Amino acid sequence: MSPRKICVLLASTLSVALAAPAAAQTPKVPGSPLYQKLCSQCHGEKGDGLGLAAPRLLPRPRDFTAGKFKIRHTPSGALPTDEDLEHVIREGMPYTSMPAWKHLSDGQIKELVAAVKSFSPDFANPEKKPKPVAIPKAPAFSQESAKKGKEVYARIGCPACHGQLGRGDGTSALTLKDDWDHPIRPADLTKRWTFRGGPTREDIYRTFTTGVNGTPMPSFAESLSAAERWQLVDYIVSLDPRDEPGYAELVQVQWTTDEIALDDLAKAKKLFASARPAYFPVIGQITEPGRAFHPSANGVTVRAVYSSSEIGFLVTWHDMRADTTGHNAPDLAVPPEEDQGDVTPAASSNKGGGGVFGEEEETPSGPSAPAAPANTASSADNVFGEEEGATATAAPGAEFSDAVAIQLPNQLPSGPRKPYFIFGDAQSPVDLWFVDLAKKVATRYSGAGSKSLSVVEGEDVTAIAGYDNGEWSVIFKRALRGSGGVTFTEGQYVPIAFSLWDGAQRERGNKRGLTRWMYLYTMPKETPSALWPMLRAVLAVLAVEILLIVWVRRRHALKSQDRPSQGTEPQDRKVPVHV
Amino acid sequence: MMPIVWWVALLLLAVQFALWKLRAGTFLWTLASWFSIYLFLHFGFTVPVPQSVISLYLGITTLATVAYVTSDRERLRNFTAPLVRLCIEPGRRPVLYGVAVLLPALAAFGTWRSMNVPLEAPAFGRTIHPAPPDSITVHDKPFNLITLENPYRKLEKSDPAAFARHLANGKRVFYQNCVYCHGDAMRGDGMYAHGLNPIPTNFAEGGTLALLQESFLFWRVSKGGPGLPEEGGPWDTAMPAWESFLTEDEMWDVILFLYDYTDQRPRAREVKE
Amino acid sequence: MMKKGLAAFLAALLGFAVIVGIATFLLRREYHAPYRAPAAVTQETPRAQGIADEKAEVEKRDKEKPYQEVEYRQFPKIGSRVAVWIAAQLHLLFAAFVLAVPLFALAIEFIGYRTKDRRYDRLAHEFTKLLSVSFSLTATFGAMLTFGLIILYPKFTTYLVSVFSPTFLPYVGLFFFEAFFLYTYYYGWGKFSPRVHLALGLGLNVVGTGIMLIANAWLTFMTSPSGISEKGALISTWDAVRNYTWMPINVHRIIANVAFGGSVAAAYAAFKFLGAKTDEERAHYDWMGYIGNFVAICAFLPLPFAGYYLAKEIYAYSQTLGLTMMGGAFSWLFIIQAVLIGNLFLAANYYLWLGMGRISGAEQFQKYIKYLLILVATCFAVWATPRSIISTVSEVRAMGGSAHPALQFLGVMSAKNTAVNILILTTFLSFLLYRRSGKTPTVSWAKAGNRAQLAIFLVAATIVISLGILGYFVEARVRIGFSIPQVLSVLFTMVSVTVIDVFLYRNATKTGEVRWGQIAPISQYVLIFIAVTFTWLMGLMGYVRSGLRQHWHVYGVIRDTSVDAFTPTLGFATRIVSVCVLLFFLLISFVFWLASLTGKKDWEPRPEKAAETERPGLEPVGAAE
Amino acid sequence: MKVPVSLRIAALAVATTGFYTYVGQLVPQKEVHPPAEVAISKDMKPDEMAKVGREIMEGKGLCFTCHTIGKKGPLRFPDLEGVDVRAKSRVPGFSDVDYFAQSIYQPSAFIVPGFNPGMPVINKPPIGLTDDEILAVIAYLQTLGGKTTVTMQTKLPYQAGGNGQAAAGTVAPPPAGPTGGPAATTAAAPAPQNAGKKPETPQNPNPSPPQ
Repeated sequence: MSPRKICVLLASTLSVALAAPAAAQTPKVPGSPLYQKLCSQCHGEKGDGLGLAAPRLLPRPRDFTAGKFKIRHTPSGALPTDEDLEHVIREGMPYTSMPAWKHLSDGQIKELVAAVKSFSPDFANPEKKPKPVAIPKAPAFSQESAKKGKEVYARIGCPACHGQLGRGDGTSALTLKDDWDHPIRPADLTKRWTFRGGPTREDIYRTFTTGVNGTPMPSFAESLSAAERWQLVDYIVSLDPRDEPGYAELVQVQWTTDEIALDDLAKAKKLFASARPAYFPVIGQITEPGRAFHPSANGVTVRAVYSSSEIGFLVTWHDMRADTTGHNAPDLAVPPEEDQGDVTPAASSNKGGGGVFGEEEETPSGPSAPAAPANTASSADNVFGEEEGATATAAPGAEFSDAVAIQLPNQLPSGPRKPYFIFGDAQSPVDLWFVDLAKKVATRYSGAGSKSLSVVEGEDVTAIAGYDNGEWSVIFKRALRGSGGVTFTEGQYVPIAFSLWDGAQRERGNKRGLTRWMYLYTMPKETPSALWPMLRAVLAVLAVEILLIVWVRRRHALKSQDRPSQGTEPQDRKVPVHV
Repeated sequence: MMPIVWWVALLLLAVQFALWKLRAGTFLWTLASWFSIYLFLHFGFTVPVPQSVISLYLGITTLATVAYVTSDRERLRNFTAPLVRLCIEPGRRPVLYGVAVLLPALAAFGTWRSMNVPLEAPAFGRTIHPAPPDSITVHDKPFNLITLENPYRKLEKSDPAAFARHLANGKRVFYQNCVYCHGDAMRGDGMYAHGLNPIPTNFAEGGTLALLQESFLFWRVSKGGPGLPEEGGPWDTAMPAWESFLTEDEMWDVILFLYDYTDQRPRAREVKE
Repeated sequence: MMKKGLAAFLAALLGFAVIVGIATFLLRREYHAPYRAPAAVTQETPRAQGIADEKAEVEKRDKEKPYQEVEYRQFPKIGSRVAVWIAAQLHLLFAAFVLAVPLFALAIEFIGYRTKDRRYDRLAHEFTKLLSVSFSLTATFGAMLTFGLIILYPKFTTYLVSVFSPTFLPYVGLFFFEAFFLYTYYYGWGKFSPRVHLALGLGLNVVGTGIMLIANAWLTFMTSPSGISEKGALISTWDAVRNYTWMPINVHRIIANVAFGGSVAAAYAAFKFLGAKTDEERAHYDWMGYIGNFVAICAFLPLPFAGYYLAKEIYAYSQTLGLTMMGGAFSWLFIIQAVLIGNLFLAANYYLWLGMGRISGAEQFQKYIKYLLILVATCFAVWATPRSIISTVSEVRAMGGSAHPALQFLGVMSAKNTAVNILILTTFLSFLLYRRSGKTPTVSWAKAGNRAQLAIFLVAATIVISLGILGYFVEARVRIGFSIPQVLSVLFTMVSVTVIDVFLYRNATKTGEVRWGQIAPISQYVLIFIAVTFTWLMGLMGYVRSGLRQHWHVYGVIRDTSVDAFTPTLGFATRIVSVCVLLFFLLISFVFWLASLTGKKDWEPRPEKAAETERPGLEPVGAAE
Repeated sequence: MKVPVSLRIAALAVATTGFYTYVGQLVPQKEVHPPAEVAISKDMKPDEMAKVGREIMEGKGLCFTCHTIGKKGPLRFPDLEGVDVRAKSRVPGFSDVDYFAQSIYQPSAFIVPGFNPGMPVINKPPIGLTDDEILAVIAYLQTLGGKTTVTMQTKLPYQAGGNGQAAAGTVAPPPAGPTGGPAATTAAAPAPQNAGKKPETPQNPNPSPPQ
């Protein structure tokens, strides 16, 4: 055990010891000062999930008064154990606004657990005392089991929400609501790192066993045997071996001798098989007006190749539904009221396809007034802001289509200066390759800021796109030297960024998911072999060594011959002093 | 907890002491000193020294070592004696062969490593806290940043109730806007922090807020990433120019809240003589 | 003997071939037509123009070959720039040697004349021996340079001639007198009365300096033209001569020439020492090397200040030019320079320490060497620390910027000035220790004197270091001013300590003797190392002086529109410098060899045996150690 | 196995030069080419002008040898961040365009307080921007803190009215600047910044009449 660990251990035990009496002294009112400081902003001062921030969060913060908790070791519908609550506080819920409170001491977390429990009378009810279910150790993963799991997956109706290939694109995906009538998105089963309860096989098994309270995700403790549940787990694990995202900074553009032809998507995609995929995090555009607090996409995978004359990008991402009606463009205006998450009940909506925060009328106060937190029950269940079913029926006629854009600097930056990451700036514009997936035709925009986008005429960039089971694949192609923009050459770093629009969430214009500036690197056509240089180094060192040893030995031999006859020691030599 | 730097320094001193105690020969001593300097350059700094500078310094060290060893005949003999023995004495053959194999192997490894450097995106430094301009204009109102104070700071003493209202408003502003990047506990770990570079500022550690004046924060909050000077690398920073979302009061309130939540005080203005 | 001569000749030929081979190899690898931006709408780029001109030229020549004024001609294979570069560099190196050696030969002769010590006279003669061949080599390369310029850069040469034609006659006249004085001085050694001979030497120096001043005018005019109208028409030749950088270049060159000449003479002595057959010879050449090196280092110490003067005048002439030099493409050149100068200091100190080996009783000072060395190495490291560090992405990320939080303090002027001053002090201290070896003062105030010296050293070091540290806390304008007290305190230390030392060791008892010749042979290699480094340094600084003009022949007046108008990479420049240096040493060793012939007897047939017996004697004694 | 002295010396010389050459290869290798000419046409829009202006400032104009954008601290030359704001009020009676034009054509006419003179005349060699290029540069400078108002058709008072005699050094400055006419006209000589130091050096064959 390292000294550092010992120190931490000591410190934590000390703080527990010190914190314990402090906790004991706090009056037994619901919550606690620590809860009020750390948690009330989202979960509400009364624990009702209606904190200040709640209207702009998705999924919504938990309402503690209902006693329904997602991640538990107890049967479906039951209360969680203290350990469950502690675990969630400490680890947080990945890819939600619930952070991991790792820096809190054990005592503080215990205090928070007590506070959370104090909001629901159920915890005081001895009849409802949670009885944890045992989660066995996971059996070894096997492909066979995964194959069987696939059958189970189809049989019990998982695809309805999670989609055929588990990408969260089931037919009912967009209509799902939780017990509070808040929209909720089915998990993308190919991205285990986003699982709220954790990415391990035990975690997934636990979710199958206990269900997720308050959501449409049921428990399969009754309907499936333990073996079947493990098969299901294995199937999910087999969908994507990664349990963490492994975000990239750089996409390597692979050299190919083939021609990049875009007549057939499946065929074109094969070209990219050898290219190393780079997975970039996508976040909401929350910097400029038209904010998207919770974009649909949370990641985009990019592969790229270049041939002697062209460069091609394969951009793939998961989308709950292909929205191919309507239109989209990067310069569509987003009304300012959509920026505001604080919503009052909307009277009605005019068009189909409501976004999470879409179409609500703005509070009259605007940005200046301290808007009252949405503390009426009606505001809470109106995040969609329209009558139920609107989203479901909106599918065929959604106003905005899905779209994607690659953003490159207009000129290769010579120093650190890059264009502003949101569509460039006046001094260094960007080159935007945009594809409206309703038309599936690439358009080039020149951007000098999100308010100054203009279409560039010409057909430099071509694209081909397709949607398959929850995944969009778009291939962009351009000549290495285009009529404008960056000229791609071997061994070159170029900043690159991506934007994704989900029409179903009414994303358009600046309301979108985006990446920051990443880099693409055009790999050299050939990687030189290290063998020859290594061999040369070895031979050179060896030669010097041998020469040195031989030299030393010969000198030594000479010396030992000379020694008896003449003194070569310099001290012995008589030298006349020259003055 | 002692930083690694001190451990390294201590270790090197201990080695020197041990060599002195053991009356180590010139060869051993020189070699140990050379490697000590190498280790010190590599590990002796909390922020690692770039390889190019290490090579430069090691080159100078090597030159100096050669000068030291050869500047006296006795010293030179002492230095070379172990090497000569290694080359000559039959008893040391295994060691000699070992060295003879090891050195080319090291050279080959070095060559291989230099040719297999993992690919990295080019990175450029940016100034984290660039100097603010003298004055800015927010919502068409000029502000002199040199003299600017938080207008509500004085309420802390004069009118605690009003101050609390401002704090509450600041809290609302923070949790509706800033929390996505700066995080619930202001540790710079909001739900979108993983997608950003530069990463959002961590206000919870003492190295940021406490070193800044509120006028600096007002500049940063109102003008955001786009308002940074060139050296601050504004092109990557996702910090919005909050003047397009928030009123002046809201910005001051959120600044009050930042200090209050993290239990820090703004840096006092230096009194100019 | 014949055989040996033939072998030496063949070896020289081979050496020449090897260097030409290296040169062509290097140039083939590097030299290429530069990339130019695409042609403009309003105006063609110089390159496009250059290519078009060339093409037109060829076409015309094909047609009828009328006389045509050309702007440029190309030197085959290596290109015009490199051809002129090498010719100019070699010309300058030999000229520097020819100008410098009479300077200190005269001084040494004068010392010999005053002290009546024959040893000095012999030494001065020995130095002069190297002159005559060097002189003709200088003239040869000068002619090559002139023809090169006329043929390769006719338009530019015509312009220079139009400005400087009045200076050519005096130049040629002085050149004639130079030849006159040089040969009478050399051949008249011991034939005239000492006073007449000294007067001849003085004349030689005056004329030589005059030549240099005129030539300097031409080249400084190219960097900082004045005395001309905006369109370049000559207004006043005198103003063109005394342009901004003329005087600083004169000063800088005289000092640098002395340092360079001293180091080459020391290298000659080292060469003779290593080949010496007798102890007397060894003793003599040891001493000669010591004197040559002493001259070199003494001249070297004020050189940085002359450099500051030059840089200041460049800034005064044009800020753009100054910033190009210190900030732009050439900023890294000064890191290379720091490496060279650091090496010079290290080598100079090292030579002094080795020199203690020839003094019995110097052992007491051996223990200080370690600390002196640490000082020198530290200062060297500080000086060579670049301001903007080359680093990879992950290193930048780890540092949180391109500046290292600790090292950034070493990259600035405050640190460098301090390092240089401490370096000079340390070298001086080394010299002082060397001087004291084997002597014990007898004066009554010996202890007090020692303490005073120590105090002066400590005070000076404190001033230098504290001003250096203070420099971080004050404004740039104040900081620049700090270098003056730093330099002054160092100079004061050197003067006052020397004065005290002279009196302190008057009538000192000798506890040990200087045994000339009894120095480790490696020291002689150090002298050669110093000479090579000096030569290389001169080549490098010559490049920056000349390259500073970038794409101008005459800055701001005549644009360089040839294919060579770009500034090559430092790597390329260092390769050319290396080729020049190697060529110079090949030629100078020819000069050394010629000089060694004068002492030899006239050829007469000898029996085989004699040659046999001679061989062991020729084996270098020093090499055995 | 004894190596002759001459060979040893030769080896030492080669090794030493080799070492320095190696050091020379370690530093960043950058070729500096003569500045590229930037295409300029008379019908450029303001934002195009600004873009071209920036390129000129980076390349041919050598502006960033001395000037910076967005740098603080002790500087040799004024920083240009937000310069347009200052340009509007720097010299009474001058618009920002007038001020920029004066700074470029007659840099010594007005020196920003706290700085030393040292800027060369930009429309003369060695930099020698054309009038059109200078317009583009002004267009860019205006974007630093303001909006571009100049067009390619803007006539600056310093331009030599299209007769190609701009280099004569006798251009008329606009209504008297703060330092007056004479100071401004001496600025047209080759080494203007030192006009006072070596008065006889920069000979102006055609001294302009004081305004």
